[in-house]
Amino acid sequence: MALEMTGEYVLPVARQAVWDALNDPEMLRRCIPGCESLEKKSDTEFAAVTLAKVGPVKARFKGKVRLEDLDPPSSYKIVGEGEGGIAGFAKGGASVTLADAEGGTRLSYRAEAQVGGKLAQLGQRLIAGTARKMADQFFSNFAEALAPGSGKGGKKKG
Amino acid sequence: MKWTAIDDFGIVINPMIVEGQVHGGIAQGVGQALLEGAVYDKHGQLVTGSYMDYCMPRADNLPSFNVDYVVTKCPSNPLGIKGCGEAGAIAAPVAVVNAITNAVGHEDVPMPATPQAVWAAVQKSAKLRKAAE
Amino acid sequence: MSASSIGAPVRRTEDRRFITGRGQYTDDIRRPYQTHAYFLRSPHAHATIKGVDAKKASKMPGVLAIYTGEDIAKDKVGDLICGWMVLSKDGSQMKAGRHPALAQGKVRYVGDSVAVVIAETPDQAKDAASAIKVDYGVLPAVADAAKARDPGAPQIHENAPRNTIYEWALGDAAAVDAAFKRARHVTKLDFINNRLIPNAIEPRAAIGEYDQGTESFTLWTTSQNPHVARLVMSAFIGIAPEHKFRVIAPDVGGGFGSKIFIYPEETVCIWASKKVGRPVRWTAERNESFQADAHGRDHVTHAELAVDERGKILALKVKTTANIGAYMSTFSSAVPTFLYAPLLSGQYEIPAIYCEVDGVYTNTAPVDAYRGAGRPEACFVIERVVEVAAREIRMDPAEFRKRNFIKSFPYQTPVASLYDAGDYPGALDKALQLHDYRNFGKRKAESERNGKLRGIGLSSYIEACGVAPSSLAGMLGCGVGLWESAEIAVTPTGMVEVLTGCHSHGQGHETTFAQLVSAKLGIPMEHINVVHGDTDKVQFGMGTYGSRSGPVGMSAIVKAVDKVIAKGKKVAAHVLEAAEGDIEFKDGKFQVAGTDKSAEFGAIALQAYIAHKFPTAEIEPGLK
Amino acid sequence: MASVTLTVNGRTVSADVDPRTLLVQLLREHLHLTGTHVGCDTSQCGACVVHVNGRAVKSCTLLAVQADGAKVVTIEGLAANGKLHPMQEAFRENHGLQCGFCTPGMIMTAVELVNRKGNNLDEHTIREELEGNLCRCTGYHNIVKAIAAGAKAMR
Amino acid sequence: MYKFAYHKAKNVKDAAALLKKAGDSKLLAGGQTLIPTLKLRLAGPAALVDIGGVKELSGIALKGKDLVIGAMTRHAEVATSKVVRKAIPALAALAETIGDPAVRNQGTIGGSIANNDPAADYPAACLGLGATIVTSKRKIPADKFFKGLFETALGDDEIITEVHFPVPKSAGYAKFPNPASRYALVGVFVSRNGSDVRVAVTGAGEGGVFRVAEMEKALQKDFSAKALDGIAVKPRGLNSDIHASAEYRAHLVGVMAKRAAASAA
Repeated sequence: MALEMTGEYVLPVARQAVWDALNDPEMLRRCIPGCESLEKKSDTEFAAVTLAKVGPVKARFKGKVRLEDLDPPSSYKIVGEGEGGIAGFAKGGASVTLADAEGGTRLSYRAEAQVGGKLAQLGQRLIAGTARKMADQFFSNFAEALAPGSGKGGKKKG
Repeated sequence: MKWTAIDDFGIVINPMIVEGQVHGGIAQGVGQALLEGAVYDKHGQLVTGSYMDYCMPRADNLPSFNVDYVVTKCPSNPLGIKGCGEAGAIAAPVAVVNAITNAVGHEDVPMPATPQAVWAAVQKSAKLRKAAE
Repeated sequence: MSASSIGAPVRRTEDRRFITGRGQYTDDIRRPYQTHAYFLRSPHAHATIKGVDAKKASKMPGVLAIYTGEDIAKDKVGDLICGWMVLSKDGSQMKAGRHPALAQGKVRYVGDSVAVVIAETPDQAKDAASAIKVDYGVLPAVADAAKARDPGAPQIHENAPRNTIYEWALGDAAAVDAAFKRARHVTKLDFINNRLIPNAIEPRAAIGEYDQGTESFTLWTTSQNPHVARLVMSAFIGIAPEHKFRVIAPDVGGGFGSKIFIYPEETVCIWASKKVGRPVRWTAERNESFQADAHGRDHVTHAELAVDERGKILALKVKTTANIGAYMSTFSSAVPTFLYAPLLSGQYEIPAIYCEVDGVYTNTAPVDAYRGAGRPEACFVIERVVEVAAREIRMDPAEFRKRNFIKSFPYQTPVASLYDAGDYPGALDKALQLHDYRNFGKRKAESERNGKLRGIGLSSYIEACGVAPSSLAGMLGCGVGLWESAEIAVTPTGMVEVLTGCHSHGQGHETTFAQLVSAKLGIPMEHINVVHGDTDKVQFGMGTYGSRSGPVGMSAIVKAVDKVIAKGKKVAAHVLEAAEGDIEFKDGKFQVAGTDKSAEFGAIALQAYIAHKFPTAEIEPGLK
Repeated sequence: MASVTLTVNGRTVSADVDPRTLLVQLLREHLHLTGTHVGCDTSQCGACVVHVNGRAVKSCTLLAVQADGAKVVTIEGLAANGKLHPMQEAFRENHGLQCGFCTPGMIMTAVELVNRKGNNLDEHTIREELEGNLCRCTGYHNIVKAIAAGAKAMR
Repeated sequence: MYKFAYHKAKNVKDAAALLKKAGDSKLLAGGQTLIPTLKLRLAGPAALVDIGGVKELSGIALKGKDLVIGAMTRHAEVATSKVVRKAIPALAALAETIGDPAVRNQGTIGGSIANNDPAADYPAACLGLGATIVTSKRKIPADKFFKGLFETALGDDEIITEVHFPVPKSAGYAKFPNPASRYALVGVFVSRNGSDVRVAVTGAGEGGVFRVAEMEKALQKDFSAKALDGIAVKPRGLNSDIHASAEYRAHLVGVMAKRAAASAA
């Protein structure tokens, strides 16, 4: 199952500050939905454990989060992948772009997610919604943490 | 749905059993035409890994079938019989697709012709009709 | 009790055990000290295996052993094979990649087995499997047959460049081209024959058992052809010597082709039973069936039909790409070639046909025979293109078919098949009449008044069923015999055992075969027992698939019955003190022609065993 | 371990089971009643249907401990005193089975259907009520006939 | 299944206490969704608390203007109950379309609502009738109960005890089932209770069940299928999967809404 999602937020914060937050491990840990631990391995690589809960399904994913294609303070790609044991695996990535906007910064993202193994075979009707929800959650958590109140104003597209 | 099948199995030993074979084959053929399809995504993940997504024909998907025979003896075996196990599954899918394309008035209908596929085909017929007017 | 007759709707004798829950399917069998296998399957469609860490798993409760592809290789277990060689247009052999029972170095589809855990209970095996860590190097994958040969597509097997197994063709390309030039009308169509999963309601299962005392193996398995399974596993995979290897296919809950093949799981069960020294059993969960049973169909096809000004078909041209999956399953090469192209003439006189088929690897489950196997795909091609052609030239599709039907037999098609008999217009007319085809227009109009669309579709089919041994089959690369065996063993009390190499998994052979023997021998069906599915009981056989049990299996039975009658006549001649030539067999009695001297079938059977009344130098005792 | 006591086909049985044991596993593995089959893992195929306190349920989607104290009837318990149940007879008479694997679940579903909806069942009702039972062999044609006949015979 | 501890609750209080004590635990009602999930090892709670034996949670009764259904009431009981059939026939009809007969014999209304599957039927009825979900702790209006995909307002040790459905003047439900799973590809529940007109859609929305204001407005003026002519929901925000695109679902919402209204009117 492979899916693509896009969205954008306008944050009343300067571009550099948004960029710094995007690179802050503690910030990432707080924003990644279900993230139980995020351990820094290098400036751009982290070991992560996340607990994914979708209705009756509950699976713990152990894996990595990587930051790629860094172009400060304009864009990067955040990529995560994890193995969920018998449940299968999940991968997700989002290309994040920052641009100056009136009164702050426009954050736009293009995210994609892919699941494999049992989750893909059995969770067909749950995956699209879940992936979208996770992407939304990450960015709205991020916006909310950076500027309370701005997390609800995001625009999401398919 | 009205279904008629005429088969030539040569000499039939037990018609009850042979008709049962035909029924089962037709059901699998209708399944292929309307319901069943294994789907892999672009990464090679099977996304139809259970009966939640792979649609098996159920009793309420199917009609009863009219089954009858013509008989020509098979000259190449001592009993004059022909095989019957796969018959229903062979002729059925294409009969269904021919019927749907006949109904919608154009040939662009994929298998399986799921509700969504038929809906799309009906939309297309409407467009074609409009263009023709 | 009286004899049954051919053509009677006799109720099934096997039903009693099924309707009372007394069937014996593979998973119903329990063996002393049995263990349970669970297969750890790849969640990736294409990946290298960089390492398998089973240390933690192997110490978990109940775990007896964990094996990987390395262990299979170490024990020199042979690869699974494809039993039908297909040659490409250029004469080169098909490019079959290796197919080990447990993946070695690389996984090629989601569901490819990486390791097997053998434990005391199924739950323990599964618990341990979830603790095995596999380090995968994920590779790009291709699932779509139409894209498998793209320049950028990942290479799945090293020895099959561009994922191409073969580029095969049948027919006369030049004749077809010439005919298309003469055509008044050409119909062109593109379509996909969708991929199906057979889904017998009984999942596949196997129990392997090794007897250390006799150094012999027994495999209970959900097979449509136990003898072929034994042959392939001993001759090619090399797990057990054929004469010390018993394969039993007990009650089998549907097959539809998917249980013909020799799969990795039963191979591993029988191999591992010797290694752990205890019976090893495995039953698929439905989710595993979806992943790892051989799938069916999956063709991408372009077809063109040339028609002349009188509505006569001139030629057919077909180009198909067939998805073979990640490995070549037992019959996989033959399904989209020999079982497909020779049927493309359908019921029609088509002077020229040319068909090209490319078989390609993809990162999907192996694709093999599923009910019809190639023939539904062929029927789909010809019947779609004929239907559309009729609509395009504005001729009634039934009329168009009739105009092109083959009417005299034997008929040689341009695609190898020779048709021996048929009445195509008769069948179609009967169908049209029963269906009230004439008034379809009225029904359609009425539906339209109700805001609904109504359509009618026809299809006429021809099936090559019961493919039999022939020099053609040999020339075409078939690696197994296609005949069938039957043995009729009469006991001293006149009871009859029918041993057949066919296998019943829902077809009702126990009834039909007994009915046939009853009619031929004039004895009640209750006196007949049909035995199948056990290599220790039946000398040899090819099993049941391809609509073969009737034409091939029952033909063998008839020949065996004739032998019993012939021998019975010899015995009866001595018993009734008449010349052998004067003995007639009728209604279950041996009778001296023109007299009232006769003996019942059972009485002659007894005399055959007592053997006092005839010279044993000339006639062997017993009745077979 | 958890202990369960239930009545199966009129006989009281007790067992100590791991709580994760399904009713169908209790029947098949502990009691060797292998007539109840498992054909899927998502509760759709119906090969495992048995009666629990008179209601048809999927024994692969019920823990054995959930059935503690219940009256369970399986396909093996349907025939009384060696005489086939009318629904069993009807399946045989109407060729309502081929490979036989789905048959026990079909029959158990059919018997409960008649208990709920009576002896006169039309084709539409029967087909709708078979939503939870898959058969791959028969195309359902003869199963529907068998159930209609069996329903009448159960009167 | 992974190993778990099993607890049988005696009553609601006991169940809540067990849930709290067990930590990583799950409430087991009918189990028709939970058990397959456990079997496939897509979840592995440390404990299950079985409320199958809690008698006080079962039952159907008319109380004042409300139809009250206990959380452990099976779908089959709702489908066949004379009380339901008289008070809210659309609800009985809806219950009869859930799963299959064997699933209906075991599955419960409370389990279905607590799970809030985006394609389940009951959430449409709750939202479409303006039901109140009563829990071991409080009363929650349906409008505030369903929080998106599989999410509800329920706390960790909070247990649904009853659902109160106001008896409407008329109501209807129409469902287009997913051909494979038979869950709702799209299901629409409409009701009219005085001036309160509701249209609730299940199966279609990314975030689960939702109401359609525009349709409600049109039906307020004229409670008939015809009133919905020309009203279309937008594909944006609707589910898209191998069975149906968002566009097709949007189309189905219109068709099912009309059918539901026609059956209600």
